[in-house]
Amino acid sequence: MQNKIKNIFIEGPISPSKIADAISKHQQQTEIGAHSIFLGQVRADSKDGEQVKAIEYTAYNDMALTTASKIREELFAKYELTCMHIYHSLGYVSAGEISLFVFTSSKHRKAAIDACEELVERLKKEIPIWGKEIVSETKSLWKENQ
Amino acid sequence: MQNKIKNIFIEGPISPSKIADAISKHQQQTEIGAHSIFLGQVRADSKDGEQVKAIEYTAYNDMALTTASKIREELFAKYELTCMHIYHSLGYVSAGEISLFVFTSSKHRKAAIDACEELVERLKKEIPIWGKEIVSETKSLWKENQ
Amino acid sequence: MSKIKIITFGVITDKINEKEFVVEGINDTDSLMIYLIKQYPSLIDAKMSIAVNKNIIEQNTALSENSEVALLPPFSGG
Amino acid sequence: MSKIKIITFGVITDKINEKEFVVEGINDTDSLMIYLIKQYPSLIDAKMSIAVNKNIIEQNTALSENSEVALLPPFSGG
Repeated sequence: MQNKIKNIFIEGPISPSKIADAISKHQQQTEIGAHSIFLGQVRADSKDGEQVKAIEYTAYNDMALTTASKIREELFAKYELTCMHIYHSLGYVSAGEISLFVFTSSKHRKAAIDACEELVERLKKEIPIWGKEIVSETKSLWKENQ
Repeated sequence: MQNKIKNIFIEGPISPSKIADAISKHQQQTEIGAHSIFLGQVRADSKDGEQVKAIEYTAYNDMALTTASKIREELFAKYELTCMHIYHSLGYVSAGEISLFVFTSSKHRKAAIDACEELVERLKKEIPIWGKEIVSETKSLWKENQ
Repeated sequence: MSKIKIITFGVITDKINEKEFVVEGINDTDSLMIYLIKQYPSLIDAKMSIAVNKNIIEQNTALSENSEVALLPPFSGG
Repeated sequence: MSKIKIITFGVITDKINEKEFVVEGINDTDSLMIYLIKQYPSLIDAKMSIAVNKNIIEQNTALSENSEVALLPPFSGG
């Protein structure tokens, strides 16, 4: 199951109710003791006095999915995980909305926490996704991760 | 605001919809770029062939709240956080249900992730809460954190 | 004589079968522990920490009228 | 002559104004980059990595019929 290529993309923002659903689905798995979740939220950063209204995400889909799948496999091999889920928005996500949702579960807390952190770092570095910060109808800027 | 003693206790399990609500409430705060969440879920561990059905939590409430408040203050001083929320169940929480919900938010991911991890470690060590694992009507065991 | 309020939690409550009680004529935490172990011998091998007025103490601490002493077994929240 | 499919993303698409196109008669990625910079001089100072058939390459790589070369500006997901 870890080896199957899974879709990670969601059109538009990730809703809090989707996050609640993902948590609910794990309540049957009573060997899980810890969940670690990371959420990326679009910031209304200031750009020369104007505020970012939204980020528009695009991706190199095929490469993104194979890379995400490879990262999944490597983290399942490295940590004692029960589950791992990755969701990223494509398209328009307004400031304040969520564009990244990463979710790891394990028996004891350390595996879930460490895997979640490493997953976020690797996603940002290795997955071909681009965010264009929309400032106004005529002004936008390509974002660069730190 | 950080110095005020806040209640952290919830009677019974923490529902996924409460978590969704907490996330939703932060969507107006457009300076936030990252949320880190930790959830503790009750495990159906095996005890001499029988399974844990639930954990019943009790606390030394006054000391728990003043200790949580002190930890909050220290973490706000140490990390560049926008928000920090702590919820812990009291009473009966069945296997598969959530008994701990910790939520940190920051502009950049590192502060939220590091603070969330440190918060979980400190809560487990420093907050006077006890879990009694309920195995059957006549059998229960006091839990000890690792 | 000063009255000291004792409160207990978790496995300690089970061991001594008292959630809350008052002792009199005891001036510090070391004397209190000697007194309690005489009363409740099963406490002798109980892992616990002691809080006086909600602060965990690391050494013998003076007690006065209305001090609240809590007997705290190892925490297991989360 | 072998046909190489080029796809572009993010700021690279904006710079050269092409999302996808085909080039012919090019045998490796170094030759391809020289060709592209001639065609689209603004690429000369563009930060990018190159993927051949969805794998990022670190050095000059041979291209063959139907290779897919992607020009990838710095990632900014999350």
